[in-house]
Amino acid sequence: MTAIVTIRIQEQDFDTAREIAALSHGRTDIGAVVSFSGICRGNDSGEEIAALTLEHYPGMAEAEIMRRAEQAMARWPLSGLTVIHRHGRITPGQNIVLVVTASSHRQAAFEAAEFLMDYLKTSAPFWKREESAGGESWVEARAHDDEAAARWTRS
Amino acid sequence: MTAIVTIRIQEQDFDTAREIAALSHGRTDIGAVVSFSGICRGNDSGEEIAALTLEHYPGMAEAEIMRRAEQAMARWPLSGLTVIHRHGRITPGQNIVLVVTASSHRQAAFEAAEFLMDYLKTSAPFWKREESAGGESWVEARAHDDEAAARWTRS
Amino acid sequence: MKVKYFAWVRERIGKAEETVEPPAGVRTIEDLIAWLSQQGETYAHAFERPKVIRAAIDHAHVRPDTAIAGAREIAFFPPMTGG
Amino acid sequence: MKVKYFAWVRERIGKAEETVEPPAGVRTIEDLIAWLSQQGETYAHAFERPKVIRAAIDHAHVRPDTAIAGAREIAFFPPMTGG
Repeated sequence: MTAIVTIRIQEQDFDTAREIAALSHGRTDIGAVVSFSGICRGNDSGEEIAALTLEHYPGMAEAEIMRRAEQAMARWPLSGLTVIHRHGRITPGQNIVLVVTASSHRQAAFEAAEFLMDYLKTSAPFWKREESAGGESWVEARAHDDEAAARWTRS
Repeated sequence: MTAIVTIRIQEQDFDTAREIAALSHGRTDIGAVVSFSGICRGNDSGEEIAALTLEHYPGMAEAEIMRRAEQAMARWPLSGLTVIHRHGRITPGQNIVLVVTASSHRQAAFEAAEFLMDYLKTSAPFWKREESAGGESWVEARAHDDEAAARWTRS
Repeated sequence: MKVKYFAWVRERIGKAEETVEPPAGVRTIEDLIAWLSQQGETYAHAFERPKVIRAAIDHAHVRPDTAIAGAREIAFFPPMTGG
Repeated sequence: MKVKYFAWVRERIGKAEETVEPPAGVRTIEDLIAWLSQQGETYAHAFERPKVIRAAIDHAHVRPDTAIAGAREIAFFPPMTGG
Protein backbone atom coordinates (compact mmCIF):
# COMPACT_ATOMS: atom_id res chain seq x y z
CA MET A 1 0.00 0.00 0.00
CA THR A 2 1.39 3.39 -0.96
CA ALA A 3 0.76 5.94 1.74
CA ILE A 4 1.01 9.68 1.39
CA VAL A 5 2.34 11.33 4.56
CA THR A 6 2.34 15.11 4.84
CA ILE A 7 3.49 16.96 7.94
CA ARG A 8 3.66 20.73 8.03
CA ILE A 9 4.43 23.19 10.82
CA GLN A 10 3.50 26.62 9.58
CA GLU A 11 2.42 30.08 10.62
CA GLN A 12 -0.17 30.59 7.88
CA ASP A 13 -3.66 29.12 7.84
CA PHE A 14 -4.50 25.91 5.97
CA ASP A 15 -7.33 24.90 3.68
CA THR A 16 -9.07 21.85 5.13
CA ALA A 17 -10.88 21.08 1.86
CA ARG A 18 -7.66 21.14 -0.15
CA GLU A 19 -5.96 18.79 2.31
CA ILE A 20 -8.88 16.32 2.24
CA ALA A 21 -8.89 16.44 -1.57
CA ALA A 22 -5.12 15.93 -1.72
CA LEU A 23 -5.47 12.62 0.13
CA SER A 24 -8.44 11.27 -1.79
CA HIS A 25 -8.60 12.88 -5.22
CA GLY A 26 -8.36 10.49 -8.13
CA ARG A 27 -8.07 7.41 -5.93
CA THR A 28 -10.54 4.55 -5.80
CA ASP A 29 -8.96 2.56 -2.97
CA ILE A 30 -10.06 4.95 -0.23
CA GLY A 31 -13.38 4.33 1.48
CA ALA A 32 -13.09 6.70 4.41
CA VAL A 33 -11.55 10.10 5.06
CA VAL A 34 -11.65 11.57 8.56
CA SER A 35 -10.61 15.14 9.26
CA PHE A 36 -10.15 16.84 12.59
CA SER A 37 -9.86 20.62 12.77
CA GLY A 38 -8.81 22.14 16.06
CA ILE A 39 -10.04 25.72 16.34
CA CYS A 40 -9.12 28.50 18.76
CA ARG A 41 -12.00 29.09 21.18
CA GLY A 42 -12.90 32.51 22.54
CA ASN A 43 -13.49 31.17 26.00
CA ASP A 44 -11.52 28.81 28.23
CA SER A 45 -13.31 27.65 31.39
CA GLY A 46 -15.33 30.84 31.53
CA GLU A 47 -12.51 33.27 30.79
CA GLU A 48 -12.60 35.32 27.57
CA ILE A 49 -9.56 34.69 25.39
CA ALA A 50 -8.32 37.45 23.05
CA ALA A 51 -5.75 35.25 21.33
CA LEU A 52 -3.38 32.32 21.69
CA THR A 53 0.28 32.38 20.80
CA LEU A 54 1.78 29.01 19.97
CA GLU A 55 5.48 28.51 20.57
CA HIS A 56 7.11 25.38 19.14
CA TYR A 57 10.45 23.61 18.95
CA PRO A 58 11.45 23.71 15.28
CA GLY A 59 12.97 20.46 14.11
CA MET A 60 11.71 18.42 17.03
CA ALA A 61 8.06 19.26 16.24
CA GLU A 62 8.38 17.74 12.76
CA ALA A 63 10.41 14.78 14.04
CA GLU A 64 7.99 13.98 16.87
CA ILE A 65 4.91 14.18 14.64
CA MET A 66 6.67 11.99 12.05
CA ARG A 67 7.35 9.37 14.73
CA ARG A 68 3.65 9.35 15.68
CA ALA A 69 2.67 9.23 12.02
CA GLU A 70 4.88 6.18 11.53
CA GLN A 71 3.28 4.52 14.56
CA ALA A 72 -0.15 5.22 13.11
CA MET A 73 0.86 3.82 9.71
CA ALA A 74 2.17 0.66 11.38
CA ARG A 75 -0.96 0.22 13.45
CA TRP A 76 -3.73 0.98 10.96
CA PRO A 77 -4.06 0.31 7.21
CA LEU A 78 -3.87 3.94 6.10
CA SER A 79 -3.52 5.14 2.55
CA GLY A 80 -2.72 8.68 3.60
CA LEU A 81 -2.21 10.92 6.58
CA THR A 82 -1.80 14.68 6.88
CA VAL A 83 -0.92 16.71 9.97
CA ILE A 84 -0.66 20.48 9.88
CA HIS A 85 0.04 22.45 13.06
CA ARG A 86 0.19 26.21 13.11
CA HIS A 87 2.39 28.37 15.33
CA GLY A 88 2.37 32.07 16.11
CA ARG A 89 -0.59 34.22 17.16
CA ILE A 90 -4.04 32.78 16.54
CA THR A 91 -7.33 34.49 17.35
CA PRO A 92 -10.67 32.88 18.31
CA GLY A 93 -12.37 31.13 15.42
CA GLN A 94 -9.10 30.52 13.58
CA ASN A 95 -7.64 27.09 12.84
CA ILE A 96 -4.87 25.68 15.04
CA VAL A 97 -4.38 22.13 13.88
CA LEU A 98 -5.56 19.73 11.18
CA VAL A 99 -5.36 15.96 11.03
CA VAL A 100 -6.65 14.08 7.99
CA THR A 101 -6.54 10.29 7.68
CA ALA A 102 -7.59 8.17 4.71
CA SER A 103 -8.15 4.44 4.68
CA SER A 104 -10.17 1.77 2.97
CA HIS A 105 -12.00 1.31 6.28
CA ARG A 106 -13.76 3.83 8.48
CA GLN A 107 -12.65 2.45 11.83
CA ALA A 108 -8.98 2.74 10.85
CA ALA A 109 -9.44 6.33 9.68
CA PHE A 110 -11.28 7.33 12.88
CA GLU A 111 -8.88 5.60 15.27
CA ALA A 112 -5.74 6.90 13.56
CA ALA A 113 -7.06 10.48 13.62
CA GLU A 114 -7.87 10.21 17.34
CA PHE A 115 -4.50 8.63 18.07
CA LEU A 116 -2.67 11.44 16.25
CA MET A 117 -4.69 14.16 17.98
CA ASP A 118 -4.14 12.63 21.42
CA TYR A 119 -0.38 12.60 20.85
CA LEU A 120 -0.31 16.06 19.31
CA LYS A 121 -1.82 17.29 22.59
CA THR A 122 0.65 15.51 24.84
CA SER A 123 3.91 14.89 22.99
CA ALA A 124 4.33 17.36 20.12
CA PRO A 125 6.53 20.23 21.38
CA PHE A 126 4.06 23.11 21.23
CA TRP A 127 3.09 25.46 24.04
CA LYS A 128 0.07 27.74 24.16
CA ARG A 129 0.12 31.16 25.73
CA GLU A 130 -3.25 32.82 26.32
CA GLU A 131 -4.03 36.52 26.11
CA SER A 132 -7.02 37.56 28.19
CA ALA A 133 -8.23 40.65 30.02
CA GLY A 134 -6.18 39.47 33.01
CA GLY A 135 -2.94 39.47 31.02
CA GLU A 136 -0.95 36.67 29.44
CA SER A 137 -0.33 33.22 30.82
CA TRP A 138 0.89 29.79 29.69
CA VAL A 139 -1.85 27.21 29.30
CA GLU A 140 -1.47 24.37 31.80
CA ALA A 141 -1.29 20.78 30.55
CA ARG A 142 -4.34 18.76 31.51
CA ALA A 143 -4.27 15.32 33.12
CA HIS A 144 -7.26 14.48 30.94
CA ASP A 145 -5.11 14.80 27.82
CA ASP A 146 -2.43 12.46 29.23
CA GLU A 147 -5.13 9.91 29.99
CA ALA A 148 -6.49 10.18 26.44
CA ALA A 149 -3.02 9.48 25.03
CA ALA A 150 -2.39 6.63 27.48
CA ARG A 151 -5.35 4.60 26.19
CA TRP A 152 -3.39 3.77 23.02
CA THR A 153 -0.76 1.87 25.00
CA ARG A 154 -3.16 -0.19 27.09
CA SER A 155 -4.61 -2.53 24.52
CA MET B 1 -26.24 25.72 23.76
CA THR B 2 -27.63 26.35 20.30
CA ALA B 3 -27.01 23.44 17.97
CA ILE B 4 -27.30 23.49 14.22
CA VAL B 5 -28.62 20.19 12.86
CA THR B 6 -28.64 19.59 9.11
CA ILE B 7 -29.81 16.34 7.53
CA ARG B 8 -29.99 15.96 3.78
CA ILE B 9 -30.73 12.97 1.57
CA GLN B 10 -29.81 13.90 -1.97
CA GLU B 11 -28.76 12.56 -5.34
CA GLN B 12 -26.18 15.27 -6.09
CA ASP B 13 -22.69 15.44 -4.64
CA PHE B 14 -21.84 17.56 -1.61
CA ASP B 15 -19.02 19.96 -0.80
CA THR B 16 -17.26 18.79 2.36
CA ALA B 17 -15.46 22.10 2.84
CA ARG B 18 -18.69 24.09 2.63
CA GLU B 19 -20.37 21.84 5.19
CA ILE B 20 -17.45 22.13 7.61
CA ALA B 21 -17.44 25.90 7.18
CA ALA B 22 -21.21 26.08 7.70
CA LEU B 23 -20.84 24.53 11.15
CA SER B 24 -17.88 26.55 12.32
CA HIS B 25 -17.73 29.85 10.43
CA GLY B 26 -17.95 32.95 12.56
CA ARG B 27 -18.23 31.02 15.81
CA THR B 28 -15.76 31.15 18.66
CA ASP B 29 -17.32 28.49 20.90
CA ILE B 30 -16.22 25.55 18.74
CA GLY B 31 -12.88 23.93 19.49
CA ALA B 32 -13.18 20.80 17.36
CA VAL B 33 -14.74 19.86 14.05
CA VAL B 34 -14.62 16.25 12.87
CA SER B 35 -15.66 15.25 9.39
CA PHE B 36 -16.12 11.77 7.97
CA SER B 37 -16.43 11.28 4.22
CA GLY B 38 -17.47 7.87 2.98
CA ILE B 39 -16.25 7.30 -0.56
CA CYS B 40 -17.19 4.64 -3.13
CA ARG B 41 -14.30 2.19 -3.52
CA GLY B 42 -13.40 0.56 -6.82
CA ASN B 43 -12.78 -2.77 -5.19
CA ASP B 44 -14.73 -4.81 -2.65
CA SER B 45 -12.93 -7.85 -1.24
CA GLY B 46 -10.92 -8.25 -4.42
CA GLU B 47 -13.74 -7.72 -6.89
CA GLU B 48 -13.67 -4.70 -9.19
CA ILE B 49 -16.73 -2.48 -8.72
CA ALA B 50 -17.99 -0.41 -11.66
CA ALA B 51 -20.56 1.49 -9.60
CA LEU B 52 -22.92 1.39 -6.65
CA THR B 53 -26.60 2.24 -6.76
CA LEU B 54 -28.07 3.35 -3.47
CA GLU B 55 -31.76 2.79 -2.88
CA HIS B 56 -33.38 4.46 0.11
CA TYR B 57 -36.72 4.78 1.89
CA PRO B 58 -37.73 8.43 1.47
CA GLY B 59 -39.25 9.85 4.62
CA MET B 60 -37.96 7.13 6.89
CA ALA B 61 -34.32 7.84 5.97
CA GLU B 62 -34.64 11.44 7.18
CA ALA B 63 -36.67 10.39 10.26
CA GLU B 64 -34.23 7.67 11.28
CA ILE B 65 -31.16 9.88 10.88
CA MET B 66 -32.92 12.64 12.84
CA ARG B 67 -33.58 10.18 15.70
CA ARG B 68 -29.87 9.26 15.78
CA ALA B 69 -28.90 12.93 15.56
CA GLU B 70 -31.11 13.66 18.58
CA GLN B 71 -29.49 10.79 20.49
CA ALA B 72 -26.06 12.20 19.64
CA MET B 73 -27.08 15.69 20.76
CA ALA B 74 -28.38 14.29 24.05
CA ARG B 75 -25.22 12.27 24.65
CA TRP B 76 -22.45 14.71 23.67
CA PRO B 77 -22.16 18.51 24.02
CA LEU B 78 -22.37 19.31 20.32
CA SER B 79 -22.74 22.74 18.83
CA GLY B 80 -23.57 21.39 15.38
CA LEU B 81 -24.07 18.23 13.40
CA THR B 82 -24.50 17.62 9.67
CA VAL B 83 -25.37 14.36 7.94
CA ILE B 84 -25.64 14.13 4.15
CA HIS B 85 -26.34 10.80 2.48
CA ARG B 86 -26.51 10.42 -1.28
CA HIS B 87 -28.71 8.01 -3.22
CA GLY B 88 -28.70 6.91 -6.86
CA ARG B 89 -25.76 5.71 -8.91
CA ILE B 90 -22.29 6.47 -7.55
CA THR B 91 -19.00 5.53 -9.20
CA PRO B 92 -15.64 4.73 -7.53
CA GLY B 93 -13.94 7.77 -6.05
CA GLN B 94 -17.23 9.64 -5.57
CA ASN B 95 -18.68 10.65 -2.21
CA ILE B 96 -21.44 8.57 -0.61
CA VAL B 97 -21.93 10.03 2.84
CA LEU B 98 -20.74 12.92 4.99
CA VAL B 99 -20.93 13.38 8.75
CA VAL B 100 -19.64 16.57 10.35
CA THR B 101 -19.72 17.20 14.10
CA ALA B 102 -18.69 20.35 15.94
CA SER B 103 -18.10 20.70 19.66
CA SER B 104 -16.09 22.63 22.17
CA HIS B 105 -14.22 19.38 22.90
CA ARG B 106 -12.46 16.99 20.56
CA GLN B 107 -13.54 13.76 22.23
CA ALA B 108 -17.22 14.68 21.87
CA ALA B 109 -16.79 15.55 18.20
CA PHE B 110 -14.94 12.30 17.46
CA GLU B 111 -17.32 10.05 19.38
CA ALA B 112 -20.47 11.62 17.98
CA ALA B 113 -19.17 11.27 14.41
CA GLU B 114 -18.34 7.59 14.97
CA PHE B 115 -21.71 6.98 16.63
CA LEU B 116 -23.56 8.54 13.70
CA MET B 117 -21.54 6.61 11.11
CA ASP B 118 -22.08 3.31 12.93
CA TYR B 119 -25.84 3.85 12.94
CA LEU B 120 -25.94 5.10 9.36
CA LYS B 121 -24.42 1.75 8.40
CA THR B 122 -26.87 -0.36 10.37
CA SER B 123 -30.12 1.52 10.86
CA ALA B 124 -30.57 4.16 8.17
CA PRO B 125 -32.78 2.66 5.43
CA PHE B 126 -30.32 2.58 2.53
CA TRP B 127 -29.36 -0.40 0.42
CA LYS B 128 -26.34 -0.70 -1.85
CA ARG B 129 -26.39 -2.57 -5.14
CA GLU B 130 -23.02 -3.28 -6.75
CA GLU B 131 -22.28 -3.38 -10.46
CA SER B 132 -19.28 -5.52 -11.35
CA ALA B 133 -18.09 -7.61 -14.28
CA GLY B 134 -20.11 -10.50 -12.83
CA GLY B 135 -23.36 -8.55 -12.97
CA GLU B 136 -25.37 -6.73 -10.32
CA SER B 137 -25.94 -7.81 -6.74
CA TRP B 138 -27.15 -6.40 -3.44
CA VAL B 139 -24.40 -5.79 -0.91
CA GLU B 140 -24.79 -8.03 2.15
CA ALA B 141 -24.96 -6.49 5.60
CA ARG B 142 -21.88 -7.27 7.68
CA ALA B 143 -21.93 -8.58 11.24
CA HIS B 144 -18.95 -6.32 11.89
CA ASP B 145 -21.11 -3.24 11.33
CA ASP B 146 -23.76 -4.47 13.77
CA GLU B 147 -21.04 -4.99 16.39
CA ALA B 148 -19.71 -1.49 15.79
CA ALA B 149 -23.17 -0.03 16.39
CA ALA B 150 -23.79 -2.24 19.44
CA ARG B 151 -20.82 -0.78 21.34
CA TRP B 152 -22.79 2.44 21.91
CA THR B 153 -25.39 0.62 23.98
CA ARG B 154 -22.97 -1.28 26.20
CA SER B 155 -21.48 1.51 28.28
CA MET C 1 -52.98 -0.45 5.01
CA LYS C 2 -50.16 0.57 2.72
CA VAL C 3 -47.17 -1.79 2.50
CA LYS C 4 -43.82 -0.84 0.96
CA TYR C 5 -40.94 -3.08 -0.12
CA PHE C 6 -37.29 -2.18 -0.66
CA ALA C 7 -34.14 -3.64 -2.23
CA TRP C 8 -34.33 -7.38 -2.95
CA VAL C 9 -37.64 -7.73 -1.11
CA ARG C 10 -39.09 -5.26 -3.64
CA GLU C 11 -37.41 -7.03 -6.56
CA ARG C 12 -38.64 -10.48 -5.55
CA ILE C 13 -42.23 -9.33 -5.00
CA GLY C 14 -42.09 -7.27 -8.18
CA LYS C 15 -43.67 -4.12 -6.77
CA ALA C 16 -42.58 -1.22 -4.59
CA GLU C 17 -45.84 -0.75 -2.73
CA GLU C 18 -49.42 -1.92 -2.50
CA THR C 19 -52.47 -1.68 -0.29
CA VAL C 20 -53.35 -4.86 1.57
CA GLU C 21 -56.29 -5.90 3.75
CA PRO C 22 -55.16 -8.79 5.94
CA PRO C 23 -57.81 -10.69 7.93
CA ALA C 24 -58.46 -9.84 11.59
CA GLY C 25 -56.21 -12.60 12.94
CA VAL C 26 -53.14 -10.87 11.49
CA ARG C 27 -52.09 -8.79 14.48
CA THR C 28 -48.30 -8.42 14.46
CA ILE C 29 -45.49 -7.84 11.99
CA GLU C 30 -44.65 -11.55 12.03
CA ASP C 31 -48.30 -12.44 11.43
CA LEU C 32 -48.29 -10.08 8.46
CA ILE C 33 -45.11 -11.65 7.05
CA ALA C 34 -46.64 -15.13 7.39
CA TRP C 35 -49.87 -13.98 5.70
CA LEU C 36 -48.02 -12.17 2.87
CA SER C 37 -45.89 -15.31 2.29
CA GLN C 38 -49.09 -17.09 1.29
CA GLN C 39 -50.07 -14.52 -1.34
CA GLY C 40 -48.12 -16.20 -4.13
CA GLU C 41 -44.73 -17.51 -5.16
CA THR C 42 -43.09 -14.11 -5.42
CA TYR C 43 -44.11 -13.33 -1.83
CA ALA C 44 -43.03 -16.76 -0.61
CA HIS C 45 -39.63 -16.15 -2.21
CA ALA C 46 -39.25 -12.65 -0.75
CA PHE C 47 -40.09 -13.83 2.78
CA GLU C 48 -38.47 -17.28 2.64
CA ARG C 49 -36.09 -16.35 5.46
CA PRO C 50 -38.33 -14.27 7.77
CA LYS C 51 -35.50 -13.72 10.26
CA VAL C 52 -33.48 -11.57 7.89
CA ILE C 53 -36.45 -9.35 7.02
CA ARG C 54 -36.53 -5.97 8.78
CA ALA C 55 -39.73 -4.00 9.25
CA ALA C 56 -40.79 -0.43 9.91
CA ILE C 57 -44.14 1.03 10.92
CA ASP C 58 -44.70 4.66 9.99
CA HIS C 59 -40.99 5.28 9.38
CA ALA C 60 -39.68 3.69 12.59
CA HIS C 61 -37.97 0.31 13.00
CA VAL C 62 -40.11 -2.28 14.80
CA ARG C 63 -39.63 -5.84 16.08
CA PRO C 64 -41.48 -8.85 14.65
CA ASP C 65 -43.86 -8.99 17.63
CA THR C 66 -45.01 -5.38 17.25
CA ALA C 67 -48.77 -4.94 16.76
CA ILE C 68 -49.77 -3.49 13.42
CA ALA C 69 -53.08 -2.00 14.57
CA GLY C 70 -53.33 1.67 13.58
CA ALA C 71 -50.34 1.54 11.21
CA ARG C 72 -50.60 3.80 8.17
CA GLU C 73 -47.54 2.48 6.37
CA ILE C 74 -45.61 -0.72 6.93
CA ALA C 75 -42.32 -1.44 5.16
CA PHE C 76 -40.31 -4.62 4.69
CA PHE C 77 -36.67 -4.69 3.63
CA PRO C 78 -33.34 -6.52 4.01
CA PRO C 79 -30.71 -5.48 6.58
CA MET C 80 -29.50 -1.99 5.75
CA THR C 81 -26.21 -1.36 3.96
CA GLY C 82 -25.94 2.42 3.78
CA GLY C 83 -23.21 4.70 5.07
CA MET D 1 26.73 21.04 24.38
CA LYS D 2 23.89 23.21 23.18
CA VAL D 3 20.92 23.61 25.52
CA LYS D 4 17.54 25.04 24.47
CA TYR D 5 14.68 26.29 26.60
CA PHE D 6 11.02 26.73 25.68
CA ALA D 7 7.86 28.40 27.01
CA TRP D 8 8.06 29.45 30.67
CA VAL D 9 11.39 27.66 31.17
CA ARG D 10 12.79 29.98 28.47
CA GLU D 11 11.11 33.03 30.01
CA ARG D 12 12.36 32.32 33.51
CA ILE D 13 15.95 31.69 32.41
CA GLY D 14 15.78 34.68 30.09
CA LYS D 15 17.36 33.02 27.08
CA ALA D 16 16.28 30.61 24.39
CA GLU D 17 19.56 28.73 24.05
CA GLU D 18 23.13 28.62 25.22
CA THR D 19 26.21 26.41 25.16
CA VAL D 20 27.11 24.85 28.49
CA GLU D 21 30.04 22.77 29.71
CA PRO D 22 28.95 20.83 32.77
CA PRO D 23 31.59 19.01 34.83
CA ALA D 24 32.26 15.31 34.27
CA GLY D 25 30.03 14.19 37.15
CA VAL D 26 26.94 15.45 35.31
CA ARG D 27 25.91 12.31 33.49
CA THR D 28 22.13 12.27 33.13
CA ILE D 29 19.29 14.65 32.35
CA GLU D 30 18.44 14.93 36.06
CA ASP D 31 22.10 15.62 36.88
CA LEU D 32 22.07 18.39 34.29
CA ILE D 33 18.89 19.89 35.73
CA ALA D 34 20.44 19.85 39.22
CA TRP D 35 23.63 21.46 37.93
CA LEU D 36 21.78 24.12 35.88
CA SER D 37 19.66 24.95 38.97
CA GLN D 38 22.85 26.11 40.67
CA GLN D 39 23.81 28.51 37.87
CA GLY D 40 21.86 31.43 39.31
CA GLU D 41 18.48 32.57 40.55
CA THR D 42 16.81 32.52 37.13
CA TYR D 43 17.83 28.87 36.66
CA ALA D 44 16.78 27.96 40.19
CA HIS D 45 13.36 29.49 39.46
CA ALA D 46 12.99 27.72 36.09
CA PHE D 47 13.86 24.33 37.56
CA GLU D 48 12.24 24.74 41.00
CA ARG D 49 9.87 21.83 40.31
CA PRO D 50 12.13 19.37 38.43
CA LYS D 51 9.30 16.82 38.11
CA VAL D 52 7.28 19.02 35.76
CA ILE D 53 10.25 19.69 33.47
CA ARG D 54 10.32 17.64 30.25
CA ALA D 55 13.51 17.03 28.30
CA ALA D 56 14.57 16.06 24.80
CA ILE D 57 17.92 14.96 23.43
CA ASP D 58 18.49 15.58 19.73
CA HIS D 59 14.75 16.11 19.06
CA ALA D 60 13.46 13.04 20.92
CA HIS D 61 11.76 12.90 24.33
CA VAL D 62 13.92 11.36 27.07
CA ARG D 63 13.45 10.37 30.71
CA PRO D 64 15.30 12.07 33.58
CA ASP D 65 17.70 9.11 33.98
CA THR D 66 18.84 9.20 30.33
CA ALA D 67 22.59 9.68 29.85
CA ILE D 68 23.59 12.91 28.12
CA ALA D 69 26.89 11.66 26.72
CA GLY D 70 27.12 12.34 22.99
CA ALA D 71 24.13 14.68 22.91
CA ARG D 72 24.36 17.52 20.40
CA GLU D 73 21.29 19.41 21.58
CA ILE D 74 19.39 19.09 24.84
CA ALA D 75 16.08 20.90 25.40
CA PHE D 76 14.08 21.63 28.55
CA PHE D 77 10.44 22.67 28.54
CA PRO D 78 7.11 22.43 30.41
CA PRO D 79 4.50 19.76 29.59
CA MET D 80 3.27 20.30 26.06
CA THR D 81 -0.03 22.00 25.29
CA GLY D 82 -0.34 21.84 21.52
CA GLY D 83 -3.07 20.34 19.39
